[in-house]
Amino acid sequence: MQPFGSVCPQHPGRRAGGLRSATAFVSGLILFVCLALPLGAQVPTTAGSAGVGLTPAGGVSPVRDLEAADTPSDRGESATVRWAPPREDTGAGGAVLGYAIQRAPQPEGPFETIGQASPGATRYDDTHVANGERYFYRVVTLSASGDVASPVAGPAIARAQWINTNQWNVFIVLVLLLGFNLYFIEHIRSGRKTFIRKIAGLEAVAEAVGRATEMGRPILFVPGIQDMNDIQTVAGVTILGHIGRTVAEYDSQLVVPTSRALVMTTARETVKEAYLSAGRPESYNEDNIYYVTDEQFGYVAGVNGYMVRNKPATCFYMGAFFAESLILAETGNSIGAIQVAGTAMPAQLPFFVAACDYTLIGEELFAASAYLSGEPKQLGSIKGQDIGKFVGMLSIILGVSILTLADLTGWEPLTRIAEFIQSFWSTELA
Amino acid sequence: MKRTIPLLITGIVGAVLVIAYFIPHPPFDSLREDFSIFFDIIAAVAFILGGGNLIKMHGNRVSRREEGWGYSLVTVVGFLVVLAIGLTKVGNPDGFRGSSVTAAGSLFDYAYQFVFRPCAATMFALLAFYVASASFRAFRAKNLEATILLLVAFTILIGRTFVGAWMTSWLPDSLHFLTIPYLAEKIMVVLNYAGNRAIMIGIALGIVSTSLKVIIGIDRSYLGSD
Amino acid sequence: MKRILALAIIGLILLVLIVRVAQGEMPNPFTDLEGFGIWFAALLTLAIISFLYDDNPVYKFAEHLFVGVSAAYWMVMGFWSTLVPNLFGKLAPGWTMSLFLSERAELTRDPLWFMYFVPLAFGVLLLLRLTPKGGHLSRWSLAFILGTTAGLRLIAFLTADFMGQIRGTLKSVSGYTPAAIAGGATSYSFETMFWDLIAVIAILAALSYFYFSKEHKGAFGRFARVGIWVLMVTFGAGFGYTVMGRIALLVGRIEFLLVEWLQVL
Amino acid sequence: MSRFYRIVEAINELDKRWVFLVVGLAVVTATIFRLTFPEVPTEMVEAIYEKVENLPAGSRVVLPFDYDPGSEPELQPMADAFVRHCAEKGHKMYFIALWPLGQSMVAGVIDNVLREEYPDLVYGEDYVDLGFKAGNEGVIAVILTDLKKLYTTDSRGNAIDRIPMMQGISSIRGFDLILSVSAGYPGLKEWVQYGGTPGNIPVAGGCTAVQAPLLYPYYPDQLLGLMGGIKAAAEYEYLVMEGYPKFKERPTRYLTALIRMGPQTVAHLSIVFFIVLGNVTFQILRRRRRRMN
Repeated sequence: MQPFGSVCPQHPGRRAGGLRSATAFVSGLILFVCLALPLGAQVPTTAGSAGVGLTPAGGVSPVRDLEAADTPSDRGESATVRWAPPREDTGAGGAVLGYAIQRAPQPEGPFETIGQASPGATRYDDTHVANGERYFYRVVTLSASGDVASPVAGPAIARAQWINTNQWNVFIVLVLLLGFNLYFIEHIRSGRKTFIRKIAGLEAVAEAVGRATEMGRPILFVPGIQDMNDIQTVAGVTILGHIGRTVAEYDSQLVVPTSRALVMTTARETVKEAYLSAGRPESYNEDNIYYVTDEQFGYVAGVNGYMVRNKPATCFYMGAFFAESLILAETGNSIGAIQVAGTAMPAQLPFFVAACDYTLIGEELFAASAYLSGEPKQLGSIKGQDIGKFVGMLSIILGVSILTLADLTGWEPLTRIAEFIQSFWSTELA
Repeated sequence: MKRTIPLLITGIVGAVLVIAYFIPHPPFDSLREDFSIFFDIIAAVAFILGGGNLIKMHGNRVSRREEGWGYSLVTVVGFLVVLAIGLTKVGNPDGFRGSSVTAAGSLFDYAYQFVFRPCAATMFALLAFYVASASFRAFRAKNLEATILLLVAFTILIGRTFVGAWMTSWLPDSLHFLTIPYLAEKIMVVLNYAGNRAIMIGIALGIVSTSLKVIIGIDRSYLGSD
Repeated sequence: MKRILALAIIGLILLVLIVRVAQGEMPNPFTDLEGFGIWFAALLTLAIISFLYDDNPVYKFAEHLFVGVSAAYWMVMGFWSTLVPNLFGKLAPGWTMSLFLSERAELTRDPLWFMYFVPLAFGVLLLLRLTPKGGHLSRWSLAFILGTTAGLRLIAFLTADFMGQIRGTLKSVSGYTPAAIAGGATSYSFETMFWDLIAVIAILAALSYFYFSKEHKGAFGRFARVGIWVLMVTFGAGFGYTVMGRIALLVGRIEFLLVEWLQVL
Repeated sequence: MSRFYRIVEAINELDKRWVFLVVGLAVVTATIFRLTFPEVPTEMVEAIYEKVENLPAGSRVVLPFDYDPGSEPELQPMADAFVRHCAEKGHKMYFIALWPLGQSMVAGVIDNVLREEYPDLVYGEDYVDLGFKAGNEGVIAVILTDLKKLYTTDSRGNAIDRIPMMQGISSIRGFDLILSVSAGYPGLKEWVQYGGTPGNIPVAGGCTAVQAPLLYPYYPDQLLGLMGGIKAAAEYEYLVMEGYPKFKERPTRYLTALIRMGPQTVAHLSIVFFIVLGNVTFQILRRRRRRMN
């Protein structure tokens, strides 16, 4: 490990091509979306003014401004019907009982009912249409005193789109975050210094490994109980690599029971590489990284058994944990081991905090691999995360202030800005 | 060469799955789901590695008569028996091609009901004891942070019983905000929720960075040596 | 002396159990499979609980049996619920149906069925580890898996946790609650305003604790310290709230022993 | 050192096993004597009860059972109460599982509650078990758009097209309620994120006490009600008992959660006792140490 105040010596001779191409890739993406945006839109066809069945019956009116068009930003096979509800629609329990959505291949009919919407609804997605076919729609307002149909709208022709324009905000946030990361990775690689604060749990790693060596006892590493499709496991295994290197240098014994076969395989590759780069490939023993069982509690039973019988001096728990967190940590405590935990499972953090000596909380788990590696390009990503947090905090401060002001003053433009900010951060499909 | 191809695979697969999120057109619309299924398939194939390792490890202990080899024999026999009755669906009411492998009446279900289930549930139940011992040991007012942890845990614990309501019921209505049920609710709904939100935002940023590092190949210790 | 006492107590318990079984008040482990199963499950339950005292041969037996049985259980489940329907069923529906599934399953060929050669290929590459020379090819599978994980999680957490949580925080802290029905009166409450404001400050403080690239000193340091307190409240609350669920699990086991096995309740 | 301090020291460093023994004895005693305490339903629980109660008979309810034997004791009473309430109201129940073992949980409820207590209800007409599919939240996203893509058969191998209550259903869009019982990932949170919110279907449900705080943020906008752990289940049972007095008759069958709250309370109090004890001894010893320095 390297000290952190002075982290950033340039690594000469490393290729910068990967990063450049990544930056190029992101900017290409933006361009692609900007160019393709106008192509995605299809003008909705509004209902003609000369409709059928416009007569109000028994007090309810037909819906207004009926539009039928292809559902935008989807995989096709869906058409969207939108309307403005008549004034009699006062929500559930009012005069309007609901709406029946009717469809026909020609504007003249024959119409058949394909779905219903509840009072207050303004939209219906017909997901039983074929791409390229023409469909005409009308909406019947249902009431106790009789039903009344709207004019016909259409044709709607369903097709699949190439760009999901509903997700433009996600795209912007994605590009921003990736941009921050890539920028700082590049920035720090080029030799600029950055400050990274101490993380107590990581400072303790070398000490904990040293202690085990002195006592002549093994070091236990638990990479969580999830498979490699959980990014926490990926982070855990990466940390294992760094710890493995320290262990190899101290020449102590590292034991890694895993709950998944793929984690076992990946951990073996990682630790083997760590021993190799520490110059001690001969000390690497594949059998110390072994599969127990996929079953959460079977795994815990096995690891607990290992702990009380072999009394490891140091236990690391890095990855995704569920209820077993406290069972492991209490057993570890009872054998007097130094325990360092790290997880991004918010529900398990309280137990690790209570029962372990050090705990990496949430984001610290992901920062750990960069921190332990001491590589400049990895540290850049920590800085990138910080800028992401800064943007998030700024958005919260600005957003909450504007929303509050809009609420207090009731000033229309401010309310609109407030609504825009809310919709910008909202990821629900439109 | 040995490292370039894996790096390319990771980069391409990762980037395509990120971009696929923005493409509703088939086949990209279901690509993210398809790849989740692909992962499950590879993980299922990997069971062969895991199971093989289990048999090898415990089998070696048995054949070398290492200390505790009898227990290893239990593992090997349990594993092989359940594997056999599960793959062949012995005792399944509708036969081999019939209903699901967990159908009631099959030997596999019997092993689940009377071995797997009691063991899993009891292991889980041990937590009741560990929660108590951890509370006793860790919740001590050693410093400010520990005192906050202790007081909050105490309030919530007692607020989960009728005693919480009863202890502060004598307070007048104007001091309602000091009653334990009120405090417990506000701690859970306001502060706990705020803390978890902050943790989740941080985690999301960490995951974005970690994923990016994996995709562009900065983080690659798993690839082993050349 | 202690030993004799312990043996005497165990003997007495056994005697009571035998009498109860003989009188038909408890399931009989020797007459039917169900009775044997309940006895076996009860003994496994006690064996695992005995770990609380210390490691012992009975726990070791239960542990090793559980590991073997559960590993096989998940392997079998992986075969029947993933490999059969999602791999064999996609690549060769007819063959899969005639071999593994009943006629009622009615598998049809997916238009993109050939995509499933991808996981098959990577699965096979993974297994090449078992051969002496194919080790490095298995890294291709790991690379595929890591790429999939990164690509899926990046977007999922960005939308659900980063954007979703920020969106959830964006609320007015004016203390006014909008009218429940159109045209109704808005209501104001100081209490609502107070707690809403506390929530926003708490989130900001906790977020600043996670700031890595700025020294926690001065005003920022004090704010980050408040963040630590918020996290401590979060953890204390999480811990206290969880106890209930854990006790419930223990009660479940005790009820199994008392009701299904001993049949005393 | 005086005798007093020696005792205090011993208590301060008390062996865990004494703690285990006290908690164990407290729970066993309370279980045997079936201690119960009165429950007051909270708003979040009442909202779910009202929703199920006010849906018209024959409404379509998705019941995802995403838990396994590990959390069965905590979640089963809740699941049973949901199913009983839906059956009483005549709702159509669609069981589904995202956890491999969830399927066994569904089978258990069908055998123990529906077949035994409601023999008139017909499989395939009043309730259907769609079974387990791997893919976590991906499954939810898929069945929201095209159910048959994943579910060609139910859990028993019947073709979906031949099940009466699946006629004309191509996705869960338009269903009246998602009533989930979940013990973690994937679970209630995923049903909100990938099912209820995008599909505009009301979501409610129960989870373990651990998960509940993480789900509070979704209430009341995206979750119409939330039940955390056995306490909430007891409150729900209390409401069902008030609405349908026949359930009072066999408390050991119908009111399992209320009965289970007894040991909970006793165990909580014993843990509270240990926390107080630990802090008292800790402060006494700390004072002494300060004095001696």
